[in-house]
Amino acid sequence: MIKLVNISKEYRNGVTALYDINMEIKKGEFVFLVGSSGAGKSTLIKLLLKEEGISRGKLYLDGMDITRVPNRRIPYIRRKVGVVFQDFRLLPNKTVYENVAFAMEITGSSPREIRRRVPIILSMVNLSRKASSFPDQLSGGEQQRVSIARSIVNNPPVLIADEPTGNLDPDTAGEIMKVLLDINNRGTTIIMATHAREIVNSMKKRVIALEDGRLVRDEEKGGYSIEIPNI
Amino acid sequence: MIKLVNISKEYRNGVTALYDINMEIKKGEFVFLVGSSGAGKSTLIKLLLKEEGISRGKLYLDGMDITRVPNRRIPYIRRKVGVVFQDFRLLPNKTVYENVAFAMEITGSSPREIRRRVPIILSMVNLSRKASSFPDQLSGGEQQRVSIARSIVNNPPVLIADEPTGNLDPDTAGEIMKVLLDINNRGTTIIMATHAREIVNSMKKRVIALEDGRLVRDEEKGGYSIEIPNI
Amino acid sequence: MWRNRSMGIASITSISAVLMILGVVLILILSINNAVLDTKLKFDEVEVFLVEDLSNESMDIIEETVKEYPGVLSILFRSKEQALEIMKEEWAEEAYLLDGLETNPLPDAYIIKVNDIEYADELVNDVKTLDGVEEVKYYKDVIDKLLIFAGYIQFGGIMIIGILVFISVFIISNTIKITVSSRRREINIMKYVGATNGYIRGPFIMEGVFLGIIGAMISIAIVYFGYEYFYNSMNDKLYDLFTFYLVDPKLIFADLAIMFGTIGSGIGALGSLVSLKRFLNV
Amino acid sequence: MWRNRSMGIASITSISAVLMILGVVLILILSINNAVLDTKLKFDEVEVFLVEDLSNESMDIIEETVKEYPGVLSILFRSKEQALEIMKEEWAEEAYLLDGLETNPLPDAYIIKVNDIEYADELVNDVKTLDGVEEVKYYKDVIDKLLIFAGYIQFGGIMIIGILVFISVFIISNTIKITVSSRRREINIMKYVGATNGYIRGPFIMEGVFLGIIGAMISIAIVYFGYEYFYNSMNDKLYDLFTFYLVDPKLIFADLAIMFGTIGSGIGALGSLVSLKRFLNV
Ligand SMILES: Nc1ncnc2c1ncn2[C@@H]1O[C@H](COP(=O)(O)OP(=O)(O)OP(=O)(O)O)[C@@H](O)[C@H]1O
Ligand SMILES: Nc1ncnc2c1ncn2[C@@H]1O[C@H](COP(=O)(O)OP(=O)(O)OP(=O)(O)O)[C@@H](O)[C@H]1O
Ligand SMILES: [Mg+2]
Ligand SMILES: [Mg+2]
Repeated sequence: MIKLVNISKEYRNGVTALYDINMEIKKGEFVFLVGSSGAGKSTLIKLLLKEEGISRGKLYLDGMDITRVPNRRIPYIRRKVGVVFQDFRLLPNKTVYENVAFAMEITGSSPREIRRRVPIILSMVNLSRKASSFPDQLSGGEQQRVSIARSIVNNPPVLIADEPTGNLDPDTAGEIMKVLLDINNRGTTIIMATHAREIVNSMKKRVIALEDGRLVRDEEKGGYSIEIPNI
Repeated sequence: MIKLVNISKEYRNGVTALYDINMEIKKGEFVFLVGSSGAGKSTLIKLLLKEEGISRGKLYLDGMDITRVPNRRIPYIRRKVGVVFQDFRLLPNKTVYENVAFAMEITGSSPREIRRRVPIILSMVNLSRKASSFPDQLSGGEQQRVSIARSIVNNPPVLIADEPTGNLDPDTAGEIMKVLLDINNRGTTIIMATHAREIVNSMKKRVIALEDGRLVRDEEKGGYSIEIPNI
Repeated sequence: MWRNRSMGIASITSISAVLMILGVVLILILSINNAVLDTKLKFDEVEVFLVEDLSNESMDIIEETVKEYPGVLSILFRSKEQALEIMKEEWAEEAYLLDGLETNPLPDAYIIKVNDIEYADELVNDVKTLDGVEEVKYYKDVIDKLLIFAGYIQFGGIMIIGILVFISVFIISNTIKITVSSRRREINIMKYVGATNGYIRGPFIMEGVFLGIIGAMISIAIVYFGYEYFYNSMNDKLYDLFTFYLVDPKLIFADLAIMFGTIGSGIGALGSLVSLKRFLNV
Repeated sequence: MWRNRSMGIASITSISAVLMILGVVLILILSINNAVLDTKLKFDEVEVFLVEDLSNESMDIIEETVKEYPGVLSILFRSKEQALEIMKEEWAEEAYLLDGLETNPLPDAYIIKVNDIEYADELVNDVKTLDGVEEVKYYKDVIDKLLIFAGYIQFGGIMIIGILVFISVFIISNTIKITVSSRRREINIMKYVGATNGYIRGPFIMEGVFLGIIGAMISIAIVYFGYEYFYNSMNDKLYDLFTFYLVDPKLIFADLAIMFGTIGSGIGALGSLVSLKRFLNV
């Protein structure tokens, strides 16, 4: 599904955030991306989303080389990759409902389809009560759940989440993880950057660890840290 | 230091975020504010900062009634209360160094004092290398640490932190907690809203729990959840 | 909500302001044009004064010569008696002065009507050399001066319009740029969710055109009714001298409407497009 | 960085544009004022025509009566012969007509110079009734028409200036409002860190004044040099008729500079203040 070959990323101000990353993520996998603050997790995600250019190396999505693509093709790539941002990125002038519906509108879904699906998704993330609130009337965790709802509403083949549980209490976080696992079971490939040690350790999924921009660990059924979790 | 008497908060759109809250926090205390997403933690913090008006009840800071104060006095109240925001709130046009220095400038610190103190604070939060970066050139965790540096640079008598470790890996979070403990030991009162179960459980500090806008637990040396942590 | 409304008002105001000034300058130029055209028509004759008691032959020669010229509309003989009558009429109040004349000191003359006085030079030069012609008079100098003067004013007006349009496009594209820039985050988010450029651009261009048309409508209303009021009040007071040349508001309304509408919506659309460009490369 | 620069340019442009138009309208009004003033001065006399062979007594009475009026500067006798001489001079080319006169048909007259022709009505009415006065002529009508006409133009000009200033203040305060609104977050953050309103306001007002002054400087330069060029080129061509009344650019430069500077920086400061107000209540 996703393949990175010798990818490096140097920002314009000279900071090298990623060195020579190689990885391959198969269809339907669930991958945790871990690493300390500033390790390069968000940068890696930005490369997958074509938000930042790739300095060196090759990037493949679904067998296609998307290392460099013309601007006008980027929207179509992004539609294949749902994303939950670390800073939510909700449209401030739209309600919760509209923020989610909007993601369906741009892909040309019918109004009927939208009216049917959006409430289902909102109840999955436990936000039915807040459907007509605006983002600045929501708590941090509620905004994050809107972001999650928006990212999965189009059933994208790949879902990337940057610390989707960062602002959530353990219970809500657990529910969100159930949602993610659920759509993963239905075939969606998931990449999740996280600091939530407990979640990583309990899920026993593939773990890729970055450290100062380098890939230092890639483990099936891994844990948050290097020491093997006690059985 | 801080006293809340029968405080309620109803937002303009009719959502009641806090019901009848009573608490007293003494000088030098370290208090965790816990509760699920949307419980009212951020709302409580906004009231303490005079960011939102108080619907009912009385609020005292340092013996003074600050339930209602004229606008022009608010800045002086805020200088007594350092704050780390859930969404960082850094000035995008200023570098890391300038963002921190700025908080000293407005309180009238001398340039010499500023030049001396800012680097010390930045090294405390492990950001010396990023002093001349702009906020959008930082990772989420790095931005959060800038926010923390700014909040403590003026040595405020009270420090309020809204999920200061939400975007941090456990190691960095541990360091931040050490910093907070350190300034708490020097006499600063600290109120920290958090979802980090491990941190709350390991610190054995006072825990105040909110649930749907009500204060449901106020425990010395408490844990994140109600069950007593195994000794 | 508030932000957009305020910026919308700003855009509309700048567009209206510019179009209003454009309208005023336009009316001014049109009126001056009118005046120049009319003056040119009035001064469309060449007077050929004849020596006293000219022979019929010489008169025939003159007539023939003149008639050959292209651009000559008619040639008329005016006897000295007719000339005196006309003078008396023109002098009105002071005609009593002419009553005291012993003899009629005025000469016989030919009055030649021409197409365009500007091209009468050759005719005049030729006729001057003919036998029996005492003097040839035409108002070339006056006309020339007038034309140059009108040219200056028109040039000035067009310069002002040019500068204004430039400034206004700049202001408006800036206003829209600011609107867009304040929605930068919004646009970014749309792009990250997978919206195409066209999808994002659409509403902005619609908005630009919409603002432009509203601005145009406001300015048309103000310019038209303001000018109509001015025009009527001038006519009431009968300042014929000046108002005679003012263009009739009714005649220019349609032109104004089309022109303002086009310019307004054009500026709006263009402004949106230009200002969106830099934000779409995300 | 880019955002601020662009908005700064927008503000400066609007301020300059407004001041430029203000300058042009001002110069126009000043020039028209000049022309009116000058015309009024030229038409500052009342002609009192006398019956033929008036007695010295009657003439004395007339002189005495006239001299008593306030506003009368001088009274001069003009004999019929002098009148004819003057007429001949004035007629120049057509003076030959007068040579044919048998007798001098012109009347003797008194020429009364007055302070202000507008207040000569009473004088004229009184003098008319005096013995030996055949007719009194003055150019009240002409002047009245001229004044009313000039009044219209001035009124129009002032209206345009008023509308423009209003529009410009609106545009500018909007531009600054947008600047401020785009810095809303920044202002909020400052407030949350404990900055006082004064601390936050300072730089914005400084910026407003700064933008205003730059705008003023640009518009002064353009208006002044543009007008000077126009003025000189008009003078070169010797369109005395018109350019005679144009105000000298050198005379108005200082006034323009002071006026533009004040208005520009005032608008800037006011715009900042007004637009900041709503954001400071956090
Ligand atoms: N736009 C940018 N320009 C320059 N440097 C940047 C930029 N964005 C990130 N960086 C730097 O690149 C490095 C990696 O950042 P990244 O955001 O990928 O970290 P992260 O692993 O997501 O950290 P966190 O867990 O704190 O979110 C950091 O040193 C950061 O300062
Ligand atoms: N400005 C607002 N207007 C209306 N309702 C609001 C506003 N801000 C918050 N709320 C509502 O008030 C309730 C409490 O929100 P608050 O932000 O205090 O929660 P929280 O405990 O901080 O949650 P989280 O852990 O997710 O940050 C929520 O239901 C939220 O939707
Ligand atoms: Mg990150
Ligand atoms: Mg919160």
